[in-house]
Amino acid sequence: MIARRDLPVRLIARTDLSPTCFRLELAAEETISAAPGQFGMLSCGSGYDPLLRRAFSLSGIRPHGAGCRIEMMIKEVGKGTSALRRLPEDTELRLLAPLGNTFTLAAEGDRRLALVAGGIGLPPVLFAAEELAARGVPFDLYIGAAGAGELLEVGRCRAAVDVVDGEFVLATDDGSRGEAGFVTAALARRIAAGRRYCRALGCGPTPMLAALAEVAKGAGFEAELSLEEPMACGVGVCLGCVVKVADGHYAPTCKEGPVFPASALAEDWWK
Amino acid sequence: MIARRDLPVRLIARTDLSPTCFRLELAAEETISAAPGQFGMLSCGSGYDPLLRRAFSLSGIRPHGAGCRIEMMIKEVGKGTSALRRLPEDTELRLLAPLGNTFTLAAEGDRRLALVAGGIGLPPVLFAAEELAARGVPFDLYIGAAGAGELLEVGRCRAAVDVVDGEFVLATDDGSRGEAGFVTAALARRIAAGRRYCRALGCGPTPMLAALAEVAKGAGFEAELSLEEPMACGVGVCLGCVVKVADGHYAPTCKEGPVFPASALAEDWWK
Amino acid sequence: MSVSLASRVGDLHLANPVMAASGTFGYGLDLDEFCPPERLGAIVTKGLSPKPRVGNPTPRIVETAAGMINAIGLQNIGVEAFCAEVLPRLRPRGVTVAVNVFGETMDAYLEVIGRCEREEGIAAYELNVSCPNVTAGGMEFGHDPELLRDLTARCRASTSRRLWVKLSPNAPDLIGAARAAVDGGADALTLINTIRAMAIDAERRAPVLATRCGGLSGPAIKPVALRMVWEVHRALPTVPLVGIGGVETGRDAIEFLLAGASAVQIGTAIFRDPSAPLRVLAEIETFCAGHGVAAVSELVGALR
Amino acid sequence: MSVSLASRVGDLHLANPVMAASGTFGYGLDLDEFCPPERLGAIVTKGLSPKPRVGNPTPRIVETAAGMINAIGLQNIGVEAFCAEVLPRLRPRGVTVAVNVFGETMDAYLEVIGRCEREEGIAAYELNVSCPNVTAGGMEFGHDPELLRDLTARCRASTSRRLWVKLSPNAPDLIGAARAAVDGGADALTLINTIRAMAIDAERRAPVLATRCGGLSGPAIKPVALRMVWEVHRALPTVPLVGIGGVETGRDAIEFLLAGASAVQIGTAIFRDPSAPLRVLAEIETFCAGHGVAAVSELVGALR
Ligand SMILES: Cc1cc2nc3c(=O)[nH]c(=O)nc-3n(C[C@H](O)[C@H](O)[C@H](O)COP(=O)(O)OP(=O)(O)OC[C@H]3O[C@@H](n4cnc5c(N)ncnc54)[C@H](O)[C@@H]3O)c2cc1C
Ligand SMILES: Cc1cc2nc3c(=O)[nH]c(=O)nc-3n(C[C@H](O)[C@H](O)[C@H](O)COP(=O)(O)OP(=O)(O)OC[C@H]3O[C@@H](n4cnc5c(N)ncnc54)[C@H](O)[C@@H]3O)c2cc1C
Ligand SMILES: Cc1cc2nc3c(=O)[nH]c(=O)nc-3n(C[C@H](O)[C@H](O)[C@H](O)COP(=O)(O)O)c2cc1C
Ligand SMILES: Cc1cc2nc3c(=O)[nH]c(=O)nc-3n(C[C@H](O)[C@H](O)[C@H](O)COP(=O)(O)O)c2cc1C
Ligand code: FES
Ligand code: FES
Repeated sequence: MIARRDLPVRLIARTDLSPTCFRLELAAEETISAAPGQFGMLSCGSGYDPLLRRAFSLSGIRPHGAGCRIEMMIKEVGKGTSALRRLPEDTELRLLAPLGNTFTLAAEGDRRLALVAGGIGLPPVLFAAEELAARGVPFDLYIGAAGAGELLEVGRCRAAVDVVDGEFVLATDDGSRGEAGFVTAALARRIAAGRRYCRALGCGPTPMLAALAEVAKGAGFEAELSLEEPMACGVGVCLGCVVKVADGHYAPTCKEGPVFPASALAEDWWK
Repeated sequence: MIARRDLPVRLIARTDLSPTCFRLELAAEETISAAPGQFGMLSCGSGYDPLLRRAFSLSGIRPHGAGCRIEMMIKEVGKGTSALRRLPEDTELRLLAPLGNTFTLAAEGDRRLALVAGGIGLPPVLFAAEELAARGVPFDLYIGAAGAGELLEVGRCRAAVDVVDGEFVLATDDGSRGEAGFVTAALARRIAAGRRYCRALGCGPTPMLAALAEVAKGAGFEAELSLEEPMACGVGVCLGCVVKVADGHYAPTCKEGPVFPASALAEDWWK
Repeated sequence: MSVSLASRVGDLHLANPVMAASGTFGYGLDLDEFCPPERLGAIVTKGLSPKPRVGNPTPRIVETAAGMINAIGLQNIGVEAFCAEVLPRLRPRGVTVAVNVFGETMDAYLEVIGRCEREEGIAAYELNVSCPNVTAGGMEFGHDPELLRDLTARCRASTSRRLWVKLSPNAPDLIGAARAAVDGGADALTLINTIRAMAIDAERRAPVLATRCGGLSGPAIKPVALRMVWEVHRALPTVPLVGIGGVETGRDAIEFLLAGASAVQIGTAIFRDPSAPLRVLAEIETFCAGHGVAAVSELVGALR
Repeated sequence: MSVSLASRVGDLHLANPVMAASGTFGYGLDLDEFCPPERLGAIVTKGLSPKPRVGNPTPRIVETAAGMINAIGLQNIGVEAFCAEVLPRLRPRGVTVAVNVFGETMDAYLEVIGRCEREEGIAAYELNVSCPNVTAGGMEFGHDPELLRDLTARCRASTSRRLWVKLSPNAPDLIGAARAAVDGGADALTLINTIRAMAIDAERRAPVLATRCGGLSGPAIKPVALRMVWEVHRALPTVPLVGIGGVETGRDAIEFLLAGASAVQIGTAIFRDPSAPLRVLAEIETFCAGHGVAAVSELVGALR
């Protein structure tokens, strides 16, 4: 496991990606290395309200001076995320990272990987896509959103897919861009049309992940799902973030996850 | 009483006045009029920590577009004031103002007013000084601080005194600038030397106010003291900010004060 | 979509479910320019005693994380001044007034109620029973079910107006206290009062407050207040409840309604925002409109 | 100025007064890279039961204003796994270990202690009595003084190690519970455990937590915890206390010491900052150095 650190970070850039989502770039003095699927626990300011750090997937890490620049993509949904959207540049924050496990990035034989992201589930998937592109591992990328306006980083997505000549599939619930309907349906259609995958890597709303697991199961390949459970500590000690696994136990998703093969989860994990 | 308002204000400027103190300028859409001694309850950001607004004296109000520019001087001493020191410009805050009563600005006969400020007690005193200067009412101005570095707005103070040919007396506890020792001692020396005042207007740490009351009493004139009690509401309903008055009752300083003639307070008001 | 805000606390019909809490809104007119009392479901006066009370020495308040502790000591103008000077100004405004009553003896409670009985324009009495009974060794009325039933019964006998009992979260047995108040004849229960708490000044090595301990209020206590409202509602589903404790937003208020409260009171929030009760009311209306709730009353006790 | 951090809880000598609280630090080594357990006065394990426990369904946690509510359901690896796999790794590190024990029957408590008695390297047992006693109709052990005295006495008889009883703030009679634990043979009392609380999701019109209610912790409860520590210290001045509840800073810790605690535990703060216990310790040292306090022990119960 890559060593966890509690990094002092400085907010160096914030860029709007959609009406509700923005990209955050954090500069750290020291370098950390992380893999797609891993996340960090970010403080949202001083004071005791909000009290807890917030969990965000890492969407990329680049060298920056002697240290590194850590990138996240965040959707404003409440207290913490709206505070993050308003903090002035150069604000000092703490980031506990890298945390959790990672997606399996290898493909098998001639089968490609299916990368599937719904809404703000994109960050770890995009990180995976750019990593796969760099390694030349073939994949198709499916990204979905409620509407065209909420599709994030389309350019970067396409660029990554193009490197490996994969297919880039866009889907919106309201059909305002790409294929109409859920992104998992778009995946199902291609599978029905005979496309074969070795594995799916997915992140998004729970219903989407449940649907992805169904589709993958039906087509006989594994789906690795990046889960989002409410977290207090992010480091395995509070046992608040658990998910029910196949043997009926509750596993801390911050430590044994956030990525789980669908087959390792209990039937009713998403209920 | 000038009508109280709960004003949406925008932080338009912040200027350091000393290592610990800064000036805050707030822009309001509507105009309010306030007199020296009055204060406002300022929110310190969103979230419930800090929970309560903070009380700050108004040190000046100027027209600003269709509304006004409200000036305060603040010392960073804890949660709320440090939040205020870090908020980005253009942050929207709420200011409940003007609150409380005012100093008596008239002089009597040929006797001058003695304006006395200790440390961050300057804001209402400076407001009074500039107002008196504008009206041509004679006064001397005594300002004290722990050290030279904590003397605030010396230039503005001198300018105001000069208008009425008053004396400007600086005192520092460590003698690093002006007369060495407490500002009230500097006042006492002048009185001992025969100077006469009709009234003292003072604001500063409680021990300084108690000393000022003593000096004034000894010299036979009234001292109007601007008190600082912890406040929750600022508008007279919580009864948290009370001070013991002469008849033994507890008076809400936010409403019946913050300015009290020393003679109206209980002997042990400062204990 | 238009939303009906009409609410009922027992047989008391209210224009809306939002009240200003005792001790945080003066006597009803103190914050008139920010929050006209007639626009609220009701206002609850600062606690009234037979004679004026000077209250506790200072410091009386201290801020804590998302809360504050107060030890005001029930400073108030006394029931006579309220009836003679304040009530006559509230009456023509059509304000629904609940008088918060306390005393250090049962007779003191009865004295306050007795004086109010001579006046028109009082909708209910709210008994603050978080007060030490000097004649019973300082045990708080609200802490001893026997005592509480007794007190309530005697107050009940002295008036035909609505009688609310305000429960203390510090009582050893919350449900027992609730039952005792109802047995004694309470028409409704208000909960919760402040939670006994303490702040210490490490510099002075002394308690911050002159009285050492005080009562904790504000958002910090909301989760405890919600739990207590829910517990009492489950135990006594037919008893009307008025929920209070850390309500700052319309959403907070709706949480209390869902837990079983027929109305809510706004306390400490008023210190942050003098028009908080009106804001909360507007937010309740917006929430209902946005969630297809035609009448707030539908929400009372609707927790799944 | 050099400050002595040495502390004592009864006859247990500690290098310093800061412990990691049960349920917030795993079994002692989970946060090793952030907070090496041997650098703390002591660590308290997650609550251990005779057999492993799966815990409650989800959601288990929810954030509140300056606090959080948890209903983990005491998920743990069981005493056997702790003794076989964890303790052997703690022992050589010289960690002062307090084992937090709970059960749904008295025998369960005794079973956990019995298994631990076969192991070296345990300094104390901390009984979590905020647990429903299934054989006594689900009444929590900590809520009934009789039951608590009994439980403590039976545990006392089963070990010569130090026995701490962790008091519940929800007990009807805090002082009574404290007395009962001491009468039963407790060497020290830990307080407070979480305060029973509830969060409601207005959207779903349902409780947020799967178990509906849970325990409130964090800065929000500090004023209540301080008050309780102070009250118990006043009632039982000779009984060693371990203070806990919302400690986030060295200053918070010092407030608990002044109120009468011999040491403090850090819980929820660890979730915000995995090295919180070490930070608190450093801040205590700085405070003492800056205030001419030669030994932290001087501060215990030094409230004016
Ligand atoms: C492993 C992991 C990776 C994540 N990656 C991203 C990401 O890359 N981008 C992004 O925008 N969001 C991500 N999330 C979700 C993100 O953590 C929440 O949106 C955020 O915590 C909301 O905080 P808030 O204060 O704005 O919302 P509030 O609703 O005010 O938060 C209240 C509480 O609920 C918790 N909470 C609310 N929503 C979620 C959620 N969806 N998942 C977990 N906890 C939640 C918060 O942490 C907080 O404790 C991730 C979550 C997890 C567990
Ligand atoms: C009428 C009035 C006028 C004031 N004018 C000024 C001014 O012009 N400039 C300035 O810098 N300060 C002024 N103060 C003091 C100012 O209100 C406090 O310094 C400020 O509230 C500290 O907040 P904090 O969160 O930074 O400190 P903290 O210590 O974290 O505050 C904790 C709590 O104590 C209260 N508190 C702390 N110190 C004081 C104090 N001295 N007086 C009242 N309450 C306090 C806070 O309001 C808060 O509720 C004034 C106070 C009053 C009552
Ligand atoms: C400053 C202050 C004064 C109070 N005075 C009274 C009172 O006189 N009578 C009473 O029954 N409750 C009194 N309370 C309690 C409140 O009415 C309310 O029950 C409590 O504060 C919790 O609600 P909140 O969190 O919304 O403030 C007072 C509370 C505060 C903060
Ligand atoms: C997630 C979580 C799990 C806990 N588990 C236990 C436990 O197993 N045994 C126990 O005695 N206390 C447990 N507690 C209570 C804490 O030890 C502590 O008493 C309480 O949280 C108050 O302290 P704090 O505010 O510093 O967190 C737990 C608390 C939390 C937040
Ligand atoms: S978030 Fe605490 S165990 Fe996972
Ligand atoms: S601050 Fe509330 S009465 Fe003065």
